[in-house]
Formats: sequence, C-alpha cells, structure tokens
Amino acid sequence: MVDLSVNLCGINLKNPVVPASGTFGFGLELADSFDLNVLGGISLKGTTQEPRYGNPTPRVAECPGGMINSVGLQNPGIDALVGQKVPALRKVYDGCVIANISGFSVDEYRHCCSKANDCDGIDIVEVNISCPNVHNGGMAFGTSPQAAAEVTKAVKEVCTAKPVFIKLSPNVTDIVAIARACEDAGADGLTLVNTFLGMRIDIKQRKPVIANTMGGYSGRAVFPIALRMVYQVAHACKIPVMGCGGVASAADVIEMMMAGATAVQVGAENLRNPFACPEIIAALPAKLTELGIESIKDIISIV
Amino acid sequence: MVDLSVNLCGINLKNPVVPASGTFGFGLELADSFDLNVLGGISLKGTTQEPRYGNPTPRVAECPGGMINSVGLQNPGIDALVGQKVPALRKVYDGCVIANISGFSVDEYRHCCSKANDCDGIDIVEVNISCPNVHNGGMAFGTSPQAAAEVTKAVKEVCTAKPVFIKLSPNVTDIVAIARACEDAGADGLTLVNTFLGMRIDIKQRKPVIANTMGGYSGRAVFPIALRMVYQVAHACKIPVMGCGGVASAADVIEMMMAGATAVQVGAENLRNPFACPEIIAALPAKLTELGIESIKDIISIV
Amino acid sequence: MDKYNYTIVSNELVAAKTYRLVLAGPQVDGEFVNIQIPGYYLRRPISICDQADGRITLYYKTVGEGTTVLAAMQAGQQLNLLTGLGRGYSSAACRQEALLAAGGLGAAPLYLLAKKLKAQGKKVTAVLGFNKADEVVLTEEFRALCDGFALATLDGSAGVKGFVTDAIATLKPSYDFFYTCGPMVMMRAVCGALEGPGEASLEERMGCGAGFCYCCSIKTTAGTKRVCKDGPVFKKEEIIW
Amino acid sequence: MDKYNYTIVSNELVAAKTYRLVLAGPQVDGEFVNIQIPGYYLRRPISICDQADGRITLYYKTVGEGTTVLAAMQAGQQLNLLTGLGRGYSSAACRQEALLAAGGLGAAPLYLLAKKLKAQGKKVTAVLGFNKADEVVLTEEFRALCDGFALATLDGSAGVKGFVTDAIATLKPSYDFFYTCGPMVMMRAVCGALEGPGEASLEERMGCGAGFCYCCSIKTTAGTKRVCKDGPVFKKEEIIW
Ligand SMILES: Cc1cc2nc3c(=O)[nH]c(=O)nc-3n(C[C@H](O)[C@H](O)[C@H](O)COP(=O)(O)OP(=O)(O)OC[C@H]3O[C@@H](n4cnc5c(N)ncnc54)[C@H](O)[C@@H]3O)c2cc1C
Ligand SMILES: Cc1cc2nc3c(=O)[nH]c(=O)nc-3n(C[C@H](O)[C@H](O)[C@H](O)COP(=O)(O)OP(=O)(O)OC[C@H]3O[C@@H](n4cnc5c(N)ncnc54)[C@H](O)[C@@H]3O)c2cc1C
Ligand SMILES: Cc1cc2nc3c(=O)[nH]c(=O)nc-3n(C[C@H](O)[C@H](O)[C@H](O)COP(=O)(O)O)c2cc1C
Ligand SMILES: Cc1cc2nc3c(=O)[nH]c(=O)nc-3n(C[C@H](O)[C@H](O)[C@H](O)COP(=O)(O)O)c2cc1C
Ligand code: FES
Ligand code: FES
Repeated sequence: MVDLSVNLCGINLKNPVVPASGTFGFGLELADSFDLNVLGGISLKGTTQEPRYGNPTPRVAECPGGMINSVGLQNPGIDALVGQKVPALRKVYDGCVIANISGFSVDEYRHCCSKANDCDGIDIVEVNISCPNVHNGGMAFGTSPQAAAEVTKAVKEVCTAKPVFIKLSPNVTDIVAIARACEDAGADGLTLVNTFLGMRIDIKQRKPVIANTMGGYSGRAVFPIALRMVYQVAHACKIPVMGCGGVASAADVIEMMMAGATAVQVGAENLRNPFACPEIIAALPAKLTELGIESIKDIISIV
Repeated sequence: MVDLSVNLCGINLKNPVVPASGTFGFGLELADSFDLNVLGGISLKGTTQEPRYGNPTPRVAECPGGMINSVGLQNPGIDALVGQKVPALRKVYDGCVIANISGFSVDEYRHCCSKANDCDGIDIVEVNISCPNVHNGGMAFGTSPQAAAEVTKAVKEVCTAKPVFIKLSPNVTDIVAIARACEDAGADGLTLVNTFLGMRIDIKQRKPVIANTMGGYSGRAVFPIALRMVYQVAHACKIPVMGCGGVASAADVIEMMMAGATAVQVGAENLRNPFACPEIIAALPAKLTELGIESIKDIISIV
Repeated sequence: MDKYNYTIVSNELVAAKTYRLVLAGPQVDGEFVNIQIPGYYLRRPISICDQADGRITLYYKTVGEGTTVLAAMQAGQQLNLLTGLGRGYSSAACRQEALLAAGGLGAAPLYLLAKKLKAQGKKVTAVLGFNKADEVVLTEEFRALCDGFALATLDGSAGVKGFVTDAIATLKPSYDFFYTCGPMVMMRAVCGALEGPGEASLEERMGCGAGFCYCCSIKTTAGTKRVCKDGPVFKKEEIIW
Repeated sequence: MDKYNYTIVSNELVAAKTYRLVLAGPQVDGEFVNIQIPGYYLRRPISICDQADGRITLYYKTVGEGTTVLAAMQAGQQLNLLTGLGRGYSSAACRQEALLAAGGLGAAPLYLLAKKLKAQGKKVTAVLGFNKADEVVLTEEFRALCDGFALATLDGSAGVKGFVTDAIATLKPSYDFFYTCGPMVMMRAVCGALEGPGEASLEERMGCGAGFCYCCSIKTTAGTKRVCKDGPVFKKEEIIW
C-alpha cells in the first residue's frame, strides 16, 4: 500500500492533490460529478471584501497547451464565503479547505483574512498577491518584496489560528527574493505559481481575444517554468511550498514534489477535464510503485 | 500579388521571417536542405569574444509544446564569425544577416560589436543581453534597466555603421522599463523575447534532465507570453521590434505583427521542423489573402 | 456531468460548411455536449440536436481551427465528450401552442425541443431562417414533426425571402410561448417582434462549460449568470441585449 | 536532409519491449532517421537497420513516453521522418575482414553496415550480445549474412553466457577493422579489449538531429563534435570515455 498522505503545516492531507483556486469554484459545483472526499484539499475561488462581477467577456482564450483567463475575481464577497459557501461545502467535504483571498489594499486583505480566520470550516488561508487581472490591484503586491512582506505581516496579525500561504506571481525577475520576504514576514507556506500575463489576438477580427486585452496564461505549457520556480524557492526557503502551474498527470505531481513541493495544485487542467484531480489521485499509487516509492512524502525536495 | 516585404531600420527584408539565433547555426548548416534565399533574414548563432564549448550535455529537455535548451553559447568566437562564418554564408545568401553577440562584460560586448560593425557581410547587430545559460553572465544585463542601458550605450559607440537591436529577456517583472531604457540609450530596435528559465526532472533517475539543472524554455508554449510582451513594448517604444517566441505558423507570424512586430523570428520550431521557415513563408500569401491583407506591412501594430 | 468516449458513426458535410455528426454512446441529459478535439486545449460546446437508439446527432459549422479538425475526423474514431451540461428550454412553460424561431444552426437544439413538445402533446410551429439555400438543414425533419412550418432565406434562394421575423409575420402562427435560437441580432429581433413570453439561447466563450470556472458569466436582469450552467437558455426578459 | 511522410507497413513486438517498424516510402541516405511522434515536441532519432524495395526497417525499444506512443501506432498510419541524417560507419576503412560487436539494439545499425560490407565483398564476423534470451533480435538475419557469428547473453539464456567481449575472446575472429554499437559501458569494454582500429556509435540527447542547434555537442580528442552530424559514429581513439 502506497502512502499518499502529506503534512502541510501540521494539517494532514490524505493526498497532495488540490484543485487550484478559481478552477474548481467553491467546491460544491463539482459535488454532483464525483465524491469530493477523494481530494487532498480544495482551494476555493478567490474572494474579496465586496462581491465582484469581474471582467467583461470573452474571459477566456485558447492557446496551444494552455489557456488565458480573465475572470477578474468574480466572487460573492467574503461574508458570503464564510457565511454560505464554506458551510455548504463542509456538509459534503471533510478534507482540507483553503480559502483564497484577494484584495486591493492591505486593509482589504486584513479584513478578509480575519474573517477567514474566524470561519470554522477553513483550514488554510491562501493569500493571492498575484492575480494579474485586476488593474491597480493584486499584481502590485506580488511583484515587490517589500509589498509582499507588508501584506504578509498584516494578514499574519489577524490570522492567528490558521496557517497562511502566500500565493506568488511568476511574472517577476526574482521570485526567490519575494519568497524570502514573505518567509521573513512570517508566512507559514507559499503557493506558486499563479498565472503568467499573456495575450492572444483574433487575426480575423484584428482585436484581442480577451475583452480585457490581456489575461492570465496557464495550463500544461507553463509547467517547466513553474517547476523551476518551485525548485528555486523550495531550495531557498524553509516553509512548505504548494506547487502549481501546468500539472496535468500523476507524473507531473511527482515531478513537482521532487522539485520541492509538499502539495500540488491542479488548475486549468480541471477546465478541460473536470475529472482531472480524481483521475490523477487514482493513478498515483501505480505510478509511485513503478518508481519504487512507498510513501509520497519521501520524494519531497529529493532533487 | 501579396507584398511580404518589410523595412527594418532602412534595410529591406523580402519577408518578415527570420530564423532566431541559436536555432539555425551559422546558416550554412542548412544550405543543403533548402534555398536560404527564401528567408527574410538569418540571425546567426550567439557569438562571444573567445571560442566556447558551452555547457555539458544533456543540453536539451523535451516539454509539452516546447523544449528547454542549455547550449550555453557554444561558438567559435567573434574572429571566426567575421573571418569565416559570415563570408562563407555570404557566398550563398544575399538577404539580411544578423550577428548575435553575447558577452560577460561591457568590454566584451563592445569588442565583439566593433568587429561585427567592421564586417561587410553583417547587416544588423543583435545584442543578446538575455541568455539565461551563462552564470554571472548575460542574464544580469537583461534584468535591470540600468545595465541594459549601459550595454546599449557601449555598443552604440562602436556600432556606427549598422542598426543595433537589443535582445531582451522575458524573465523580468517589467519588460517595458527595460525596453525603454534601451531605446533611450540609443538602440535602433529590439528583439524580444529570449528563452524562459525552465527546468525538468527525470522522475525515474531523480535528477534534472538538463546537466546544468536549468535552461531556456521556448517553443509554441511560450507564444502567448511573448506576444503580450511584444504588444506592450511595441506600444511603449518607437523603435521597431522583432517578435520572437513560440512562432510556428503563418498565422502566428501575422498575430505577432498585429501585436507590433516588424519582423518575426522563428526559434525552436526549426529544431522540430528544419523546413519551418520556408514552409511558413510559402503559406503566408494565401493566409494573408484569406484575411484580406494586401501588404504585410499594413498589419504591423494594427491591434 | 459525465465524461464518455463516443464512437463516430458518421460525420458528413450536409450544407455549406455544415456537418452532421452522429455519435454512438450513452444517451445524455442536458442542452449541449463539450467535445475534446484532438490537439486543442479547451473543449468545444455543441448543442444536442437529437438522440435516440444509442445515437446522438449534432450539427456544427466549421468556423475556426477546432471545428475544422473535427470535420476531418472519420467514422470509427473516438471522441471524448462531457455530457449533462446546460439548462435547456423549459418545454413545460408552453401550455398548448409553441412557436420555434431558428436562425442558422440554431435549428439544431430547437429540433430536440420540438420533439419534447410534441411528446407532451403540444402544437408546434417552427420557422427556420438561413442566409442562403446552400446553408439550409433540418427542414425535412421539422416539416415531418411540426404542425406549422416556414422557411426563410435572406436572399430568397429557398423558402420565402427575408428574415425569420418576416416569415413569422406572414405565417401569423398562434402560440402561447416562443423559443428562439440563432445569432444574437436575430434573437434580438425575434424577442423584440414577438409578443408574449419566450426563451432564447445565448453563446459565450467557455472555459469549463460545466459551471465552476466562471469564464462565461454574463449580466442579466436577474443578476450575474453562467451561460453554461444557469443557461444557455434564458427567459427573454432576463437578457440584456 | 529531407522530410517525408512514411506509411507504417507493420509495427510489431518482436522481443521484450522491442518493436520492428517497417515503413513504406523513399529510400534514404544517412545513419538514422528522426521521427515526429504525434503529441511530442522533439523528434526521436532511430537508426536505420535495413532498407530495400521502398521499405525502411527500424528496431526500437519502448523506454519512455515517445516510444510508447509509437508502439501503439498501427499499419496504415503516417509518420513524418527527417532523413539523410548522421555520418555512419566507414565501411571503406575495413580492408578485408570486419568484426561487428553489438550490444542490444546496437545490432540494428550494424546490420545495415554488414550488408554494405558484404556487398563490398568483405568477410564479416558479427557478435551480438543481449541481457536475456527474451531480448534477442536479428540473429537469423546476421547468421544468414555473415561469415562468422556468435550470440552472447548475460545470463546465458541464449547463446554463450557472458559479455560480447567474452564471446569475442572465445571466437577469436580475424579482422582488420572493428565496428561497435551498444550501451556506452559495452562499447568502452569492446574498444578497450579489441586491438586495432575501430569505430563506435554514440548517443546524445538531440535538439534538431541535423547539425544546426549544437545541443548534442561532445568533446572528443579531435575537438568539439556534434553527435548528430559529425557522428554518431566516431573513431575509437576520438572518443573520450
Ligand atoms: C451552448 C453552446 C452551444 C453551441 N452549439 C453549437 C452547435 O450546435 N453547432 C455549432 O456549429 N456551434 C455551436 N456553438 C458554437 C461552437 O461552440 C463554436 O463554433 C466552436 O466552439 C468554434 O470552435 P473552433 O475551434 O472552430 O473556433 P476557434 O475560433 O478556433 O475557437 C477558439 C476558442 O473559441 C471558442 N469559440 C469560438 N466561437 C465560439 C462560439 N460561437 N461560442 C462559444 N465558444 C466559441 C472555442 O470553443 C475555442 O475555445 C455553440 C456554442 C455554445 C456556447
Ligand atoms: C543516433 C541515435 C540512434 C538511435 N537509434 C536507436 C534505435 O535504433 N533504436 C532504439 O530503440 N533507440 C535508438 N536510439 C535511442 C532513442 O532515440 C531513444 O530511446 C528515444 O529517443 C527515447 O524516446 P522516448 O520518448 O521513449 O523517451 P523519453 O525519455 O520520454 O524522451 C525524452 C527525450 O529524451 C530523448 N532521449 C531519451 N533517451 C535517449 C537516448 N538514448 N538517446 C537520445 N535521445 C534520447 C528523446 O528523444 C526525447 O527528446 C538512438 C539514439 C540516437 C542518438
Ligand atoms: C479560470 C481561472 C481562474 C483563476 N482564479 C484564481 C483566483 O481567483 N485566485 C488565485 O489565486 N488564482 C486563480 N487562478 C490561478 C490558478 O489557481 C493557478 O495558480 C494557475 O492557473 C496556474 O495553474 P495551472 O497552470 O494548473 O492552471 C485562476 C486560474 C484560472 C485558469
Ligand atoms: C537551441 C537554442 C539555442 C539558442 N541560442 C541562442 C543564442 O545563442 N543567442 C540568442 O540570443 N538566443 C538564443 N536562443 C533563443 C532563441 O533565439 C529565441 O529567442 C527563443 O528560443 C524564443 O523563440 P522560440 O520560442 O521560437 O524558440 C536559442 C534558442 C534555442 C532553442
Ligand atoms: S464555462 Fe466555466 S462556468 Fe461557464
Ligand atoms: S542535435 Fe542539433 S546539432 Fe546535433
């Protein structure tokens, strides 16, 4: 029997596979399609203080090996998250629930994280300082070590009961500098990476495919860059890393963990295959056995 | 008859398609396979002051939709470039020849660019400040506006007879800042982008696929990010841009040009299909006609 | 939602750039299926036109890369589909007499609806509009099934000349509920011209097609809605044109 | 270098994880072909084992993803190949008597060489080594063609027990030039054990396979060389083990 469990800041995950924020709704949307309890954890859709409609449509562009999204943080607001979405999910899911928080100011981050801290059903608070879709918003915090540290400090003040993971942007020159700044500011863990700023043009219509011109690129295509960043950060920091970016198979999960990830998030692949996570989890034991691995923990940072 | 010609700093290219540096050797390697004279231009393999063997093998890793290379600037040195490689190529090729220059110091850039300036067969000098493969080397210049400007100024002093294109790294937070710094320092044009720092792990052997651990990721997978950068830079700068990154079809060439590129370089695609450039050039007229475009110049920056 | 592999039974060009795709596999619920096209990242949503005897029939136009690749696929090959997607037309909203107004391939999902309405014993009038005669599909099927039928083409090369709304104005069918599917401009004209309650089917670029990515959200008079899950069919008065 | 589409004539499992792939299409020069595997970015280099009558024969092992996908392909499907690649063995270097020492699928390119040497009227002795009996291929072909032949397996399950070098030591063939192909450790042992001039074929991860990307460069005693273009075959004394 292969042991798939991992430990994330003291929280036991039955396996390391977690659908990434924004690619799995608030969990319940998929509850009719498969038993959510197979999942190691669920990172919920990014939430802000106030409800948001998000960006105009089209919000999605197809790319070879990936896609661009520009949802723009459509969400019902933090009060609906902690008051309705999480309690509803908790009725059917007993694994690790990760609240993903976005904000346009340090105060907004603090406010939302404080509410998440007080919500029973939430195990981990993931702070998205990297969404590229919001003008004058989240992006700025994720691209400078100082700003990243400032947000981290602020949310750590209010998030006293739960581990705080800071979710980093890959659109930076030196991701290690930002990761270290978050660690030094007290982050309990890091999630990386968010989407890459990308663009497509409809050459027939001579205009951008995405209504907002640019959006966040992710999917299989970004895996080698995400893996590199996970490797660099995991080797530079002591806090655990959730690896994310282009993961689409059991082999990808193993590769991310060998690079240094303690858990692995699956994003865009869920959109093309809503059964991606359960399929990956089902495939892990045989793949690990083939590689002579008895416990998946053992491979974390092995390279 | 569709007009494919473009004008790059006063130099007429019969079409905008140029094999990217490092993916087409010194041109002659392909001369037996097809008539090089179909090509708009050729960017030669990156050259340094002294001959270099480059990095240990394996230097290449397969990825979904792309590849990682870590050739590490293997080249015979600038004297062999201007003394042998360019004259030999000139015997069979009458299009635009672009010398691609790398260096480990401002002095080395200046030295090599001065030699390139004096070499008759060279039309454009492309200065690679972005190769991620050389430790303490090229990368540093491409990741800060100050350093990029310094290299640009130095080479412009010696490159008096030929347009200088600075080739930018995509591994930065703010590519527009670096592009503007180069423009202000006197660059005649910009090539973007070079490869993305990436990594793969061989999960059977539990070690990086690339001997040097990391390498430069490129190919179709990077197209949406490269396109976004071309769009941003072309809209922020006045000097012409050669777009590069993931181009693999006539449609991609058109999309890059609509985003703002005056010419388009094809890189990794040459490796999987050495006939990629002639095939793309052959496909352009029909594709343009289908889109109602009579002269390819007309679509530059149309979006 | 389910995921199944279907076997292509036939995939034929039946009108200008228009293919009829017949698939063998499980029968499904929902308004549309989401098809994985080999070599493409996102799936392509296509409405269900008909299903019976272990077969599903779809109609699609080759508009871009994905549908062009699909058109080259052959009988015997496999296609992976997500099924059970979308909230379709509410056939129960019609009491006795339904009017169906289709523009182009909007005819496909309305055919499935027409079968349902007939099975419920209702009177159905269908008006199909196309640009030109070479685009016309499904007329025989509708004619055989419906109580009233009219065909319009913009250039008059088949049926009456003009818009669907023109043909309806001439036919003057009686109905207590109307259903429309087609290009936005056409549905807008239909919803503007027709009295009484009705429903229209919207299109939006989709990520998941299954309600959890929020890529397809639109604003309606009833708040923000996902086209793939809360729709694609919406009440006429919900739609902000 | 050329690029052609070939049609798969057959693609059969002939030994443990070992497939014989027969392709119909143009006859080619060069030592290896570079195969585009559907769904994979880089091509896969495979040595030419034989060609005649508009057919090319290759042998490959399923070691990773690409070769596994290849193994699932069927007669009638198309494969895109780059051809005319690599500098092969110099058959002219042998005056009268050649010794061929193969490890595993190293036998494949040596078979093409054996045919050339025989066509030049030379005496050929071939010694093939495998791990186990279930991996053995091409013995009948070599036996029919060559003047001397020996088979060795590491566990003795076919032929003599031991390394290729052991079998050669027993056979004591006379030769004025030797040629070897197989795993590095095996070729090193062969080049160390055998007197006189010889050639060995190297492997390296490739980008283009055609001499212009410099991904496959190695250091030799004769300077930096590209395995794909200056090799894959090198003189014994050029190789830095
Ligand atoms: C609910 C629904 C039902 C549909 N039913 C049908 C049908 O029965 N028959 C039919 O021919 N078409 C139907 N369409 C439209 C069909 O999905 C598109 O024509 C198709 O996705 C185009 O794919 P492509 O690869 O050829 O185009 P490309 O332009 O190459 O596709 C690029 C991307 O844009 C998306 N896209 C392009 N056009 C549309 C569109 N109109 N709507 C949604 N996404 C689009 C594609 O899915 C893909 O993700 C339906 C759309 C929706 C939303
Ligand atoms: C000149 C030459 C001739 C060859 N001839 C044969 C032959 O006749 N029969 C045969 O079975 N094999 C041969 N090989 C090895 C064969 O190319 C690899 O086994 C094959 O590329 C593995 O592909 P994969 O997708 O299954 O492996 P993966 O590990 O999934 O491939 C990943 C990448 O690594 C490359 N790669 C992996 N192993 C090798 C290797 N040993 N050499 C070069 N690249 C490799 C692949 O091409 C691909 O780019 C030859 C190699 C070379 C260089
Ligand atoms: C449709 C979509 C919506 C997303 N929304 C969010 C979000 O709200 N918050 C967040 O932190 N990341 C969001 N992301 C980023 C993903 O969580 C993930 O970090 C990224 O997509 C990279 O992983 P992938 O390559 O597996 O998709 C979103 C991604 C997609 C595709
Ligand atoms: C094998 C290889 C070698 C390269 N060598 C160089 C080089 O010497 N100098 C340089 O400026 N860029 C070099 N590049 C980068 C390419 O010129 C190009 O900028 C990059 O690959 C992105 O384009 P692509 O996605 O089309 O490959 C190299 C790329 C590859 C794949
Ligand atoms: S497309 Fe994902 S919610 Fe509608
Ligand atoms: S693989 Fe490109 S030079 Fe050898």
